[in-house]
Amino acid sequence: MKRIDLILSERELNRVCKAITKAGAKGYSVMRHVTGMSPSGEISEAMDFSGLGANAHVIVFVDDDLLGAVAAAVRPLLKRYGGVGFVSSAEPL
Amino acid sequence: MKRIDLILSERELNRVCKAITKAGAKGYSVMRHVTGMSPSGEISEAMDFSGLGANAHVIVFVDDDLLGAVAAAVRPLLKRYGGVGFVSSAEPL
Amino acid sequence: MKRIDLILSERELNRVCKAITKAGAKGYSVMRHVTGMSPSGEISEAMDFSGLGANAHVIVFVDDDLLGAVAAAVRPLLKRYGGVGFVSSAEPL
Amino acid sequence: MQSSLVLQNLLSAPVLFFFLGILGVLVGSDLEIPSPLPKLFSLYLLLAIGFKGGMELAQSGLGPQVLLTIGAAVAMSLLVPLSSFLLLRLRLDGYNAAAIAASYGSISAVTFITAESFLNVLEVNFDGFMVAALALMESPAIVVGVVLAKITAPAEDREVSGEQENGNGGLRWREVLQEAFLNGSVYLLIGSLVIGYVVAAFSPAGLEKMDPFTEKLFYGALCFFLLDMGIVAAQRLRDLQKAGAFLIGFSLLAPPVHALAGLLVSVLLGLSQGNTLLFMVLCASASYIAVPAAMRMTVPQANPSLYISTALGLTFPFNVVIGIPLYMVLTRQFIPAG
Amino acid sequence: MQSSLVLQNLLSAPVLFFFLGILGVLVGSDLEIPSPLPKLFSLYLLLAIGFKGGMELAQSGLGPQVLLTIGAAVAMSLLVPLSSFLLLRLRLDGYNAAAIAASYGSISAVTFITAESFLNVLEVNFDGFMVAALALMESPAIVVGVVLAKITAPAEDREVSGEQENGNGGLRWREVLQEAFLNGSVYLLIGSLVIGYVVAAFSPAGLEKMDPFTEKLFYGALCFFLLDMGIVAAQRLRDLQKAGAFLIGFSLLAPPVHALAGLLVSVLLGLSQGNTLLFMVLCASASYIAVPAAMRMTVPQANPSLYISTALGLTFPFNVVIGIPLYMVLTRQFIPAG
Amino acid sequence: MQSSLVLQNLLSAPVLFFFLGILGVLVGSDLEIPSPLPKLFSLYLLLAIGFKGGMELAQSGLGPQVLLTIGAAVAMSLLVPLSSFLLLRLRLDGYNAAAIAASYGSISAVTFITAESFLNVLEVNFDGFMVAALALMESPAIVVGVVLAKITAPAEDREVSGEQENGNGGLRWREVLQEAFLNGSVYLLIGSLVIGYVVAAFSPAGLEKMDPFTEKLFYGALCFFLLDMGIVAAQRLRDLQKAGAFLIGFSLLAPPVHALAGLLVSVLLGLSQGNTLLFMVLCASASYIAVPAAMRMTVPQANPSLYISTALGLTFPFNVVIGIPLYMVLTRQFIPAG
Ligand SMILES: Nc1ncnc2c1ncn2[C@@H]1O[C@H](COP(=O)(O)O)[C@@H](O)[C@H]1O
Ligand SMILES: Nc1ncnc2c1ncn2[C@@H]1O[C@H](COP(=O)(O)O)[C@@H](O)[C@H]1O
Ligand SMILES: Nc1ncnc2c1ncn2[C@@H]1O[C@H](COP(=O)(O)O)[C@@H](O)[C@H]1O
Ligand code: NA
Ligand code: NA
Ligand code: NA
Repeated sequence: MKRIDLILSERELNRVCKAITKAGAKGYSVMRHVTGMSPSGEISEAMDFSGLGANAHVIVFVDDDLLGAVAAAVRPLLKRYGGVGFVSSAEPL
Repeated sequence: MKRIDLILSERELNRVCKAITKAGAKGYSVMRHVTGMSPSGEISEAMDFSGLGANAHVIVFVDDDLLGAVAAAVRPLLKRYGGVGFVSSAEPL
Repeated sequence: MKRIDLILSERELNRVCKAITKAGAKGYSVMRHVTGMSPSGEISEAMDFSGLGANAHVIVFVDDDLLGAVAAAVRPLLKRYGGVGFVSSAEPL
Repeated sequence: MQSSLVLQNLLSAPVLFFFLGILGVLVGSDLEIPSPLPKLFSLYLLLAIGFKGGMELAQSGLGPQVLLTIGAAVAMSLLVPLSSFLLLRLRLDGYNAAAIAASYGSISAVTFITAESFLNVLEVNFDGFMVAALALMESPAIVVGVVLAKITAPAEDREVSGEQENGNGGLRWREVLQEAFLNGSVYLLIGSLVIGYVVAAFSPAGLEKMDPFTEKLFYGALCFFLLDMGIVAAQRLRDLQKAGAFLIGFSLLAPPVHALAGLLVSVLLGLSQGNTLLFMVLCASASYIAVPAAMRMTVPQANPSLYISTALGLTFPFNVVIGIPLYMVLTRQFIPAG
Repeated sequence: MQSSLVLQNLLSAPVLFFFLGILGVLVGSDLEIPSPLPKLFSLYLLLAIGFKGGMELAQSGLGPQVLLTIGAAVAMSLLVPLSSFLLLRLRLDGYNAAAIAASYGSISAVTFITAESFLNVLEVNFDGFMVAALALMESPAIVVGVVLAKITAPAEDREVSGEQENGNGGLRWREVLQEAFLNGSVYLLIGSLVIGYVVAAFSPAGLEKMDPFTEKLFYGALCFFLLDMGIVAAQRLRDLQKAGAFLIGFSLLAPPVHALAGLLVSVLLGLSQGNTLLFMVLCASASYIAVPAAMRMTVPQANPSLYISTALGLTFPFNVVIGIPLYMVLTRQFIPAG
Repeated sequence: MQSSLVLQNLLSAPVLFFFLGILGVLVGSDLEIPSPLPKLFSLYLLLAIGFKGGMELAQSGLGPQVLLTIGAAVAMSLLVPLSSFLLLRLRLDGYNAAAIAASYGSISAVTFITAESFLNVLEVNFDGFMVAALALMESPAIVVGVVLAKITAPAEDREVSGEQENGNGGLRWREVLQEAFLNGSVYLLIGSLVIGYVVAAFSPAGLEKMDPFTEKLFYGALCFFLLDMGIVAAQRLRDLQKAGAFLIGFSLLAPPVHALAGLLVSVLLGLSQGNTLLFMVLCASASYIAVPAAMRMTVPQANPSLYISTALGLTFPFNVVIGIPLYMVLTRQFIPAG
């Protein structure tokens, strides 16, 4: 199995979650209020009251053969709005 | 070493943490307010006021030989109450 | 690529983030309000109002050749203030 | 007169904010009250209502009518889940029937509070001991629900669930009682009730100092919380397709039927108009806080989206919007004005 | 007299707490108001200001001056971004110019609230319908901003952004309007305004019960929120080095210029002193909540740190600290006292 | 008379809610006030107490008795940690002794607030400048603690800690002073004090508008916060087994001993009954907010569970429940009524 870690702005969370589901993943988990740093700057919770918010961390565990579909669905969103994605190996407990 | 990721309802968190400790793990970390989706439906923070709450994400780093014990302790709880668990490889920094 | 997971007290978060940046990592993500257990005791959110706070979980994805630098920068801080760090393999999505 | 009461309720600030929340979800606004802010308001409302109830209980004392009313309330919280269970069992398995029955046997504090505000605006009096009835009706239905689930469980299930974690069935009971009587909201409500009683009895100087917090702020905070409840209830409405016509019918007919039973009891007890309305609301409302949390732990085989979506998505809005003025119309019909 | 007004503003509790927040960041205090607590205060302020505005609107009615004023306000929220865009385009690309122009065409509710508090302390009257103007000025600038960004987009970009997600340009518009008119703060403000109106018109007994929450608590809650705004604004100041001298100049000169335009309109409309000050503040202030959120979704090519840091780091403090009393001085010069 | 004061305190709303929190943990209720809600209440209490103190300070002025009292308070916050350190060093290493000593030299704002509420209920007057004493006693003990830790550190440790992060010892001092004087709670308290002073002196119209927020709401908010403090303190009690009999004894005997020292100073200064009680409480209480946060940064070798569990799990409940009325009994013995 694969574990996909996506980190992106909370604002785009809905889109990304929909894309993941549409690509066929059976589940995912979301942590909000994630802050962070990247070449494009620092993201803090300071603007949370504005709804501009911080980042979210999405974890998706998928079978190997689904990785391609999820990647294809998510990549253009990350490219358009920013955010990063990484894949590692994992096994069910 | 192994990294175990558990995602389950906040309500069962205490039981799971106790089981992990009893199985001999020396530490774990918990993130609450995790939302997510699975074949059994979507979990949002909307019910937070009821204490029914959202999910929690538990991370346990254990030596390879402890994996079996932790898995044996946690699996029945995930089966009874729901939740998922995955294992990957990791090394101390 | 490598994925580095650091779990440490929120109080030292700034230092650790600075160290990570100085070591050359291009980005990282932070989840706060993490609770946990380790041989040195249990960390709950109960003291949050004091600013002593709970733990934070820092995730850094770096190229293999940067791992050494980040590890060297972070290790003394973990040693001085407490906290744990683990490394696993990952690939960009 | 009837329609004017319904209208008056519909045009009150709390109900309007409730609609604002529902509408927000329907039109796709991204308005949300992020966690844990809703918890702040629910803790506040429980603390305030408990404190005020205890305070008034100290003033009215524990006379025979008070004890009779409270006893009748507890009896209703045992009878309602039993009769509901028999009905629900026609279409649902034992676990789900038991869990839903438990919800309807227990109460919704926010519905009760909204009814109190409604009475306040109408300037109809009611007594502090009704809060004691509220507090004591939360838990018994949970115990009934667990017992029903146990009794109807298939034999092999009973074995397993007895074994699995405790090695014996005894420990399991501790957990049920713990969930029933010590869950956060029951505990805070009863605790605040006792504190209100004690403060009123022994250091009345403190009452006045609490007043701005527990009394003055109350109506506005209720509005704020109902805004959130509207958002949450509307989100729950989506789950209802899973529930099916039978459950939808149940969640809309059970409230007025249980309210009528409550009216009957109130007439027998000779309650005042205000207390009768509150008694009816207690019978008619269903729990979406304490009971779901307890059922999830003790009857995990039941599907939470069934008991939450009916109690929160239909029964709660029904009571708040139509039920309360409707029950008031009936109350005025059968109970002479104080 | 002029300097005394400025001083009086500087020494008022809200502005002092704003400074306390700024100073905390400058001296390196770790004081912070953790998320989502600031959201609680911002939701509260919107609910309270909307409710009070609606209530007063019900009392004053919707006469010709009310409608004219509201119409003029909406017109300003279309003109200000257009003129700002032309100016900003001299140095910035189309995306950033459009996003910044949208911020300055829209409004800052907190600046407006601070101006209201200032008037209250001076005991100068103003009307509830100004809140309606506030509510209706939030959104139009967003639409203007998106249109400007589309028009000036390089041809190839237009293709791509049209294609990418929706397959056509039509759906995109739904998103823009959704962001403009249904984002949480606009929705809550307008909703509370309507509720305040309805309650005042149909169940006035509820007004008094809301008063402790929406009126009495207001000033203190504003102080608390401005403390946080000070912290956030100071943190934003750091981003300003990226903005450059041109943008810094713009963010400090735009407010008084737009305020003067507002003064001109107020004179023509024959507004009272209090309403004139509020009108000037609406024109002078820039949005750092609704607009940035909408721009991030609809014009992702613009750099958020540019439009947020100018509106929040410079324009907001300028208006709160110097602008409001300055505009009052001008108001007194040109508008006869009521 | 003695026992009646103790009873009166035990039966007051704030102390009863504190017990409710403790009891909740003991009986295993899952009642919790999720983070960051407790922070909202602690920020609110600091802001309100600071503002009110500053306001009253402006009214009373900065006469010789005010300055003498504040000077004596600061002196106590230097002496208490020194004497405590000498005692604690008998059984503990230098780091832990220094950190615990710093806690007891500093103060607990909530204990102080509870004492103020107690005086209010008794209708005994006290002065606003005592809040200034409170504010100025928070920090010095931190500096003393760090100096003591440095002095008693083994030679090799001193080297390392000097080197490790800064390359020299100078920067380290900046950090200590930063933590001592600019940590969030000290900063907010002093800032609000200054603001209260300035507003009272220059724009008194603002005082009345702040009153519902800072004054009326205060008692209820304190009750809510003490509910949470009860939960937290009870959870800390579990850590006490690690502390051992010596530390447990210290945490229960230090408060009355330090209070007696405070009484002596009060008699010498000729303070009123109300001020004396507050002075005693300042000396007797121990910090579980500012100091632990600072020690964690500057003396990381000390074990936080030792200084937090004693200050919060034992000393705080002791003072709130028994200490305050006990000190009042002593005050009445030695200080003539105003
Ligand atoms: N190398 C990295 N490791 C961990 N998180 C990252 C990394 N790069 C970016 N992020 C996270 O992804 C967010 C969005 O990244 P970006 O779109 O590149 O600004 C950042 O705010 C970080 O929270
Ligand atoms: N494939 C998955 N990847 C990531 N998280 C998952 C996955 N499946 C389930 N989860 C999480 O685990 C929670 C409980 O799962 P379940 O018990 O299957 O409903 C869900 O609400 C998700 O947050
Ligand atoms: N084996 C582990 N697996 C996951 N998290 C851990 C582990 N050990 C420690 N932690 C986390 O790291 C924090 C600090 O660890 P320590 O400095 O050892 O007290 C703990 O409070 C836990 O949240
Ligand atoms: Na019921
Ligand atoms: Na504007
Ligand atoms: Na002290």
